[in-house]
Amino acid sequence: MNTQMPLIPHAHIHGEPLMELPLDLYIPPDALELVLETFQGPLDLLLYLIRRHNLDVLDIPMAELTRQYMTYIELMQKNRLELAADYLLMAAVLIEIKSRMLLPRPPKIGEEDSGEDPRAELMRRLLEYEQMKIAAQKLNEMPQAGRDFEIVNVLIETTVRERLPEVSVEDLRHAWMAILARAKLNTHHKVRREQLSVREQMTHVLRCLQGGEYVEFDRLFDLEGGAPKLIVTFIAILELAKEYLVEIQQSETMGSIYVRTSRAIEAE
Amino acid sequence: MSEQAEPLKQSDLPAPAPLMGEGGGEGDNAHISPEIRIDLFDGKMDTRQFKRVLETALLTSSEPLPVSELKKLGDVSLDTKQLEILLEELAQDWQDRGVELCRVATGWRFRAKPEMQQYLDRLNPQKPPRYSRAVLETLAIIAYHQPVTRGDIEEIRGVAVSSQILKTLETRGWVEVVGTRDAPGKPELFATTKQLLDDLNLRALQELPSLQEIGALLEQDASVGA
Amino acid sequence: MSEQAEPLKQSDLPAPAPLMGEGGGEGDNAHISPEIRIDLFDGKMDTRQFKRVLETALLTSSEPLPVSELKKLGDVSLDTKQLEILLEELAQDWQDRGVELCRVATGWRFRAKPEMQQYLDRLNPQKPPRYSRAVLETLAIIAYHQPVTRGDIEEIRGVAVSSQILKTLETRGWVEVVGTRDAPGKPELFATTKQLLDDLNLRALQELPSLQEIGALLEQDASVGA
Repeated sequence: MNTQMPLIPHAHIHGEPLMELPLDLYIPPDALELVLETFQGPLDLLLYLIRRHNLDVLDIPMAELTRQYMTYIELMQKNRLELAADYLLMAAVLIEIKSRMLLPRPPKIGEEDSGEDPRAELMRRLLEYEQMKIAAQKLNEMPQAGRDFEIVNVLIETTVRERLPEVSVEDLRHAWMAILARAKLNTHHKVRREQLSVREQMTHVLRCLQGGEYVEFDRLFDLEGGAPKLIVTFIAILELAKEYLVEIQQSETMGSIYVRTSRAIEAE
Repeated sequence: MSEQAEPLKQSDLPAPAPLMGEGGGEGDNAHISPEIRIDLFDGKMDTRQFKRVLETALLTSSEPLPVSELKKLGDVSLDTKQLEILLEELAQDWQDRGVELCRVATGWRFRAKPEMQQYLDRLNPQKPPRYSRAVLETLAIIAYHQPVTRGDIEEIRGVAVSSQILKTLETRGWVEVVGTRDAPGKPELFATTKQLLDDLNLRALQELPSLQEIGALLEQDASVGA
Repeated sequence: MSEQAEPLKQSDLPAPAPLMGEGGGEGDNAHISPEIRIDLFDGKMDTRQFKRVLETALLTSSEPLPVSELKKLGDVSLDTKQLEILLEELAQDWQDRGVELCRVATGWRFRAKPEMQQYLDRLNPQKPPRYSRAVLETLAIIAYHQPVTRGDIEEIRGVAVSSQILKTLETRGWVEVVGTRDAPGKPELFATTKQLLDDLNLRALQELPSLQEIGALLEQDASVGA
């Protein structure tokens, strides 16, 4: 192919004539989409062009690079591929740099960018991007958990003995104080302060009567418990009767007294 | 431990694995039966390397590995019996460690020995759960006012008492129905149980802080607060 | 108690652990420094047992365990240095196996050696998805330039960075928002996590390939290309 080319340089790079057309410039249109996907953006495309054509990042031939870049852009546009705005923006940047390089440098007027290479910013960005591009590759080459090595994973059979909440006497005291505190706020509600032992005994008596049968009055008393216990039990039975929780019967004077729950009466 | 992988379900009973080898447990494959060594040793992977691969696969798998799967690890094909001999050897190599190799219904797996649990628990001490205020107040009311109906509790607390609260206390065995009140709807009467006393380490309800005492404390609080 | 799994052999109690065992496998604690042995050996748990517990905890933990956690495993208190000596010994005990003990960013953990992967892949041929170049470049920029805003990343890459890319990295737990920059719009600042380091089996960010190294490659590339 080369041999059929006229020996007229296509371009001059660094004063060297470029005799060869970049062979990889032609891309079949249907592959363009792929090409677009391959590049991560205009910087990536520029880097590719630079590396592909052995251009020097630190001394970019702007005319050549711009031409190559524009060829891609035009190709893509011709094929109606939707180009990200970033690509078009880069085209503008390249053209601007190129034109600034063509202009004779204005004599220093104390401008901030006077004397600076118009390509400097582009070169900095290209190098920075390339560095990250390589860093990304290197990161990807590092062994990754789950992909390149496995984490050890030995079972522990946590014998899930279910943890039940603990309650202390203190907790109950606090709960009760909270109730009292609230009760004080609405004074019409009266919270009785009673002998707990009576309450407990009421429950005990109710349990004894749970069968629904009549139970002999005497048998509700625990003779071992001493006098206080007997009194408490007696008060408890009275209290239960007052609350209509039990029914007390005596069929004849001095006869046995029987007690049963109101529920048992209901069942009859 | 934290959110340990996925829970593994193993539905069935294990096949008791016969023990092989004399259990001296020195080098990795010191007691491999010679036939297997020869079978495997065709230049690709020797038994020592194969056992190393087996061990690694079993240590890294979150599920038990069936023998059929484990066979895939070898470069040469092994029959089930050969593989099981190697697995049993491996189990034996591990027998003095805190982790053991077991055969379960769905395959082979490593697991921590139960006796290690006490140490491993030190890494993630769980805070015991707490009952809600509603549950505690309900319990207090039942304890101090028993026998009480749900209505009574609601009246004292000033809010509705959900069935869930009573259910919680009943399930815990701290509260039970001891009768019904002779009133419309025959409301159930709740009382506390012996179990509650046991769990609170009390001999009788009277050992609970007396209401008088609490009342006094409250007065104090109120005056301090005022 | 034990539901299904039946250990091949199980001593119910923690083995009384002879001081210098004939050792299963690699001779568990043959090279423990004598001072530590004395320190630990106060009748509660000897070093052999402690190393067994350490090993078990590390084998069963789904996350790397920091030294501060590992200290809780002992009956007696160990200082960091003593513990690290034991961990190094444990690592050494394992060096010929398919699994190795490593120190990573958040602590110590066992992992299968990468060379085992070829075998393990036979069991589970599904590979986690490879990340796109866009994701990897974004990750690299965050790793090397952190903390950075999305704008910074876009500036370096020269293209818009989709939310999806950042989302992917955040979901993986490799990247997180660590604050906002004091600039209009209060852009979020992204940084990499310890999880990333753990997943790459690294202890610190400095263990990533250095930019100098990458820079050198760049020059090389250029000169090779030229």
